Amino acid sequence: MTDLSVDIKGMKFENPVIAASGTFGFGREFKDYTDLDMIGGISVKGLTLESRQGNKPPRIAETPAGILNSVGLQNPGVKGFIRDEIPFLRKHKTKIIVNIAGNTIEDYCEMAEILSDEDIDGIELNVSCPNVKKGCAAFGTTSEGISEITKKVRKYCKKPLIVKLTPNVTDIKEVAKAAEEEGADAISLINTILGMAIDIHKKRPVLANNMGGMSGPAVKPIAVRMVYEVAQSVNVPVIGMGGISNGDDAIEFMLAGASAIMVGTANFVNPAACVDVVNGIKNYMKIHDFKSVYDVIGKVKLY
Amino acid sequence: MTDLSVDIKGMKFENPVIAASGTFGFGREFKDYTDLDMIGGISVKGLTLESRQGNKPPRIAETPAGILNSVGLQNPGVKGFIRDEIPFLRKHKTKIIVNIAGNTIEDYCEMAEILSDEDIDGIELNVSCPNVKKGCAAFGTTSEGISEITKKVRKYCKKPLIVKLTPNVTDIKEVAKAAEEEGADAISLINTILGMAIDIHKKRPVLANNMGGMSGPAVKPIAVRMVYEVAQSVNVPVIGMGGISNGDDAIEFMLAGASAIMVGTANFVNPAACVDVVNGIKNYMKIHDFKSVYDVIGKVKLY
Amino acid sequence: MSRILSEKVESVEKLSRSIYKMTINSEYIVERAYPGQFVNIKCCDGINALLRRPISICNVDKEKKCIDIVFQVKGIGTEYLSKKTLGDKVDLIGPLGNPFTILKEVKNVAVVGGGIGVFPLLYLLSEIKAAKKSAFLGFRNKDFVVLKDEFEKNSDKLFISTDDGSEGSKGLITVPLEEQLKSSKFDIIYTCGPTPMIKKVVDIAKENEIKCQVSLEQRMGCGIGACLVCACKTKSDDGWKYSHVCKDGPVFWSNEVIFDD
Amino acid sequence: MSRILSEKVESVEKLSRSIYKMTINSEYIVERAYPGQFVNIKCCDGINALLRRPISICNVDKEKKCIDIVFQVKGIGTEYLSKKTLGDKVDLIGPLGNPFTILKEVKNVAVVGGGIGVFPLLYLLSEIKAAKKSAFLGFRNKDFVVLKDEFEKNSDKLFISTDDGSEGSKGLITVPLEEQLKSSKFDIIYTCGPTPMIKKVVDIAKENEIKCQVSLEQRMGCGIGACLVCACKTKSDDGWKYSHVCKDGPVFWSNEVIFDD
Ligand SMILES: Cc1cc2nc3c(=O)[nH]c(=O)nc-3n(C[C@H](O)[C@H](O)[C@H](O)COP(=O)(O)OP(=O)(O)OC[C@H]3O[C@@H](n4cnc5c(N)ncnc54)[C@H](O)[C@@H]3O)c2cc1C
Ligand SMILES: Cc1cc2nc3c(=O)[nH]c(=O)nc-3n(C[C@H](O)[C@H](O)[C@H](O)COP(=O)(O)OP(=O)(O)OC[C@H]3O[C@@H](n4cnc5c(N)ncnc54)[C@H](O)[C@@H]3O)c2cc1C
Ligand SMILES: Cc1cc2nc3c(=O)[nH]c(=O)nc-3n(C[C@H](O)[C@H](O)[C@H](O)COP(=O)(O)O)c2cc1C
Ligand SMILES: Cc1cc2nc3c(=O)[nH]c(=O)nc-3n(C[C@H](O)[C@H](O)[C@H](O)COP(=O)(O)O)c2cc1C
Ligand code: FES
Ligand code: FES
Repeated sequence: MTDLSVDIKGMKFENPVIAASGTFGFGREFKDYTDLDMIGGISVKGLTLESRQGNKPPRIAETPAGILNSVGLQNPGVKGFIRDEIPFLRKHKTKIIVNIAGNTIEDYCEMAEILSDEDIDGIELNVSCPNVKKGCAAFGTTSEGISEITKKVRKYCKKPLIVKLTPNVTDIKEVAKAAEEEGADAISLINTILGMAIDIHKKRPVLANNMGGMSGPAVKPIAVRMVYEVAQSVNVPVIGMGGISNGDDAIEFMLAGASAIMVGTANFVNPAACVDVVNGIKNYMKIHDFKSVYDVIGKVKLY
Repeated sequence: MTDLSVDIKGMKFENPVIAASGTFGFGREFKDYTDLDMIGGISVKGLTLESRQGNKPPRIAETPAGILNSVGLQNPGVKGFIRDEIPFLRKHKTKIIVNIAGNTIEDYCEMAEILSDEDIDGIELNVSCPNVKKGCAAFGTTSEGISEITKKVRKYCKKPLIVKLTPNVTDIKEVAKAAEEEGADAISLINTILGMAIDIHKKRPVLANNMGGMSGPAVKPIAVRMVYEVAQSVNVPVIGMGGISNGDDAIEFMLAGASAIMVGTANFVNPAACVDVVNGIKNYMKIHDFKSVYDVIGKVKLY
Repeated sequence: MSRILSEKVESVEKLSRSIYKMTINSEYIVERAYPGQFVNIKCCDGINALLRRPISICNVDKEKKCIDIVFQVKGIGTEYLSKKTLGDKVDLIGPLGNPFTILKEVKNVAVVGGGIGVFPLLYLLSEIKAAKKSAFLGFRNKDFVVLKDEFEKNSDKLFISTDDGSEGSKGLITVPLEEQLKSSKFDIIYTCGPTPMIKKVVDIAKENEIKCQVSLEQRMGCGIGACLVCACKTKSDDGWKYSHVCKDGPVFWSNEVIFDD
Repeated sequence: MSRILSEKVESVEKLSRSIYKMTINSEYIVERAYPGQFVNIKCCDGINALLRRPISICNVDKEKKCIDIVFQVKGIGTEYLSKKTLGDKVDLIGPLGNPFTILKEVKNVAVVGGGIGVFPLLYLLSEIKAAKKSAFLGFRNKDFVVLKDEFEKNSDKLFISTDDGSEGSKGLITVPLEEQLKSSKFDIIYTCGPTPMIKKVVDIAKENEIKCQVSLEQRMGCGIGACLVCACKTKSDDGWKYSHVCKDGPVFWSNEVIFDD
């Protein structure tokens, strides 16, 4: 029997596959295409204290093996989420991770406090969204920023706290260490990489927001490198993502040191991607006769 | 008549297409596949003071829409280059840009001094190679590092001086401004992005060097964004690169603010890529009835 | 249970220089489709043309269990799609989105389409049985006029215009629409095409107090309401909000939409 | 002048579960090829399988102006290649690299191949006219044994081994080689295949004072000597240097190569 379960600071995932925030809605959009009970966890669309409409369209551009998005955190607000989405999600075996973003540190603290009383499994701090003008990404690009926000939110957060890092930094290791020191229970990475696409005939950016966050297969080597670097630098579990489309991709991240992985953009191409990744991992483990995912996590041997 | 010529601090390129360092050897490897006279310039394989053997193989991994390389600056040394390669290159109309890298700032200065007396057109400072242990990339990741090296090399360099930036930084604008302030005649970017690929069956990195530099179509949106940011921040000409495979890609960089562009990885897939890019640019200019490349450079209109 | 379909291509026909009709065998879609809905197609395997492309359902053959899609080659995705041939499989999901509302009580119906926006209107016309149907179709020029026979068969009156007058009347398709409105009355107008045309049609409908449904386009990620990229402005209690073309649309009542983005 | 070729596929034949033979019409290559050279193929258009794949020339038909390549499906590139059919075009460059040296004066020649390394040896054998030829071919198992008839036709003695003994002798192919060396003498050995096999053959050749050429493999970028990724260690005046498989090889004299990387 292959055991895919993984424990991340008390969050007991049946398997290490989590749908990435912003790419899986609140789960219900995918229920006709895949079995939500078979997905380890779902990180819901990034929430803010009040509901938000997000940025002007177009909000997506296709790039070689990737996409740029500039949704800008359109969401129903934390209270709308609690009212309308938790009941549906809770009917499934999947773990609920709530991704939150704010304009100010106080926003984050308030959301963490509110959500700590709800029936959810973990909170993911999005300090790395490149698509909103104020706050968010600004916190994520310096160790000081990360330290401050993690420290303050930690006080209000009674759930496992995941800090999600932006790749748009010179040294991801420093930022990860800062989060760990101030009490993060886990580190997730990477969020999107800031990018731009230009419509050469209109001579204007493709996105109405001019720039957007890049994700998809194209970013995978950068993400694997950063996951490896972070896993080498911190002791808390790492949740890896960036371009995972199948089981082999997931294994690559796990070998690099990820205890769990998230599947994002791939859900758009293949709405059954998460479960396909679960099966792919299972398959790899069978071929190599690994009994537990811990036989894979961090097991890459460098030259 | 469409005029493709572009002047970068006295370097008069017949067209804005330059072969990127490390991807075009010393030109001669491509002479059977394409017309070297039709390429605006060639930035030769990165040179060091003494010849180098580079890193262990495998030195390349294919990734989604990109590659990782870890050549590690295998090269015949600056003197070998002067003796064996300049005579061949000079027979062609293309401009010669000499890409140099060193372990110490003194290395760079010495090379710049030696090359200033040679029949070449410009010097490109590679302060951003991710594949060598000592020096190089270390200079490129901080404004202070860039300031110091640019300032010192400037004293010895009598040729137009291009400083080539690494994308592995939080704020590319700051680094670019530092180079400009200390006398760079032009800024080129981006060099490769640090990445990693793992062979999941061997449980080892694909590259013997463990990590490598990512290039190719995958990086294009990141490169376009950075070129735009830098072009907005400095007054010296910007030379853009990262994933350019055809004329449309080149135009995207030029609209973003690049006065010239470099073609790298695409040369491996299509050894006639540089000339194809020249023709693609020409074609675009005809369709839009632009007379000069200056009708394109920096002409993106943001929302 | 999977709704990710792998269906057989029955034929691919080149209708004009850049427009293709593809017939796809899909019992699943045939049994569920309504006019105005679309499918989301993976045009090439692997990472080439990574995202699915949304294409409207243009016709449904219930007997042969086939749907037709008609598309214009614009970029890499549609280019790949045009190269499929008989026997190839296409990976698609659908039918997606909200269909047109076919009202039972109406007597006179107009459809107004521009460019690639005409295709979903053919399926709509074929499903409207009880009313008198007028079709107004605008194209860039003669080369882009396709499916004329089918539109003739499925409408009582057909008006065609081209920008350059190379076929039908010259100029905007809203000209013959306004012309007709002088003598006839429509109970409802359905429209799909370029935004300027849609805006004009909506204005005309409003002036003439005619019900109107519009089918909108927006760049999409998922096609199923999850990624929120396909935003379009619609009215809400507190002024406006961003609805989503793939899930709340592509068909909206014209008075729901705000056209100022 | 372009040497980037777009050539017609004449046939694709499945030789075993994972091995395919493709015949490509290419006057250009036929006129220039020598045994041991390879072509560098773009297996899929666009960004899928971005880099070209190096594949050895396995046979040349001068009359039909065709070359054969034989390849095993390993990953995405060879997978795409295997799906090409008659009439498709393949985008390739070549012939590339340094060929085997065919010595005029020799009487007894041995080729030793393992796995996909056997394919270039077939072309080599077919070009050696004057000498007596022994072929030693090692495979994983029965399923991987291909082109046996052709090798039989082009050699005087054929030895086959498989890891599991499911065809020919069981074990390493160097065992029958050493066996033969007890009774016969070879003037030159050509070898291509997995590195451990090559090393062993080189050792045997050295012990027996036989000239030996090896054909090496390495991951490639450009295939034409520009990117310097395909490094392999060779002897030099100051000890060693990195030569490049695509340009200085793939064929080297065994005493040039250092096998310690
Ligand atoms: C609901 C809906 C129904 C449609 N029905 C049809 C139809 O029946 N026939 C038809 O020819 N076209 C239709 N389109 C437009 C069609 O989706 C685009 O022409 C197509 O996606 C272009 O893809 P490409 O790869 O050829 O172009 P590229 O420019 O290479 O595409 C790049 C990206 O932009 C997106 N994109 C580009 N143009 C559009 C567009 N106009 N609308 C939405 N996304 C776009 C693509 O989906 C892709 O993600 C429809 C669009 C929508 C939203
Ligand atoms: C000079 C030379 C001649 C060759 N001749 C043959 C032949 O005649 N028949 C045959 O079946 N194979 C041959 N090979 C090996 C063949 O190139 C690889 O099997 C093939 O590139 C695998 O590509 P893929 O996309 O299927 O695998 P993937 O693993 O998806 O390839 C990923 C990347 O790694 C490279 N790569 C993977 N394996 C190898 C390898 N063994 N050698 C070099 N690069 C590799 C690929 O080219 C690609 O860039 C030869 C290799 C070389 C260097
Ligand atoms: C359309 C879209 C919306 C996203 N929204 C969020 C978000 O709200 N919060 C967040 O932390 N990350 C968000 N992300 C980032 C993803 O969760 C993930 O970090 C990133 O896409 C990389 O993974 P991938 O390559 O698998 O997509 C979003 C990504 C996309 C594509
Ligand atoms: C194999 C290889 C070798 C390279 N060597 C050098 C080098 O010696 N000096 C340098 O400045 N850049 C080097 N580069 C970086 C390229 O010049 C270029 O900055 C990068 O590849 C991005 O462009 P591309 O996506 O078009 O390849 C190298 C790139 C590759 C792929
Ligand atoms: S395309 Fe994803 S919500 Fe509409
Ligand atoms: S593959 Fe580029 S030098 Fe050999």
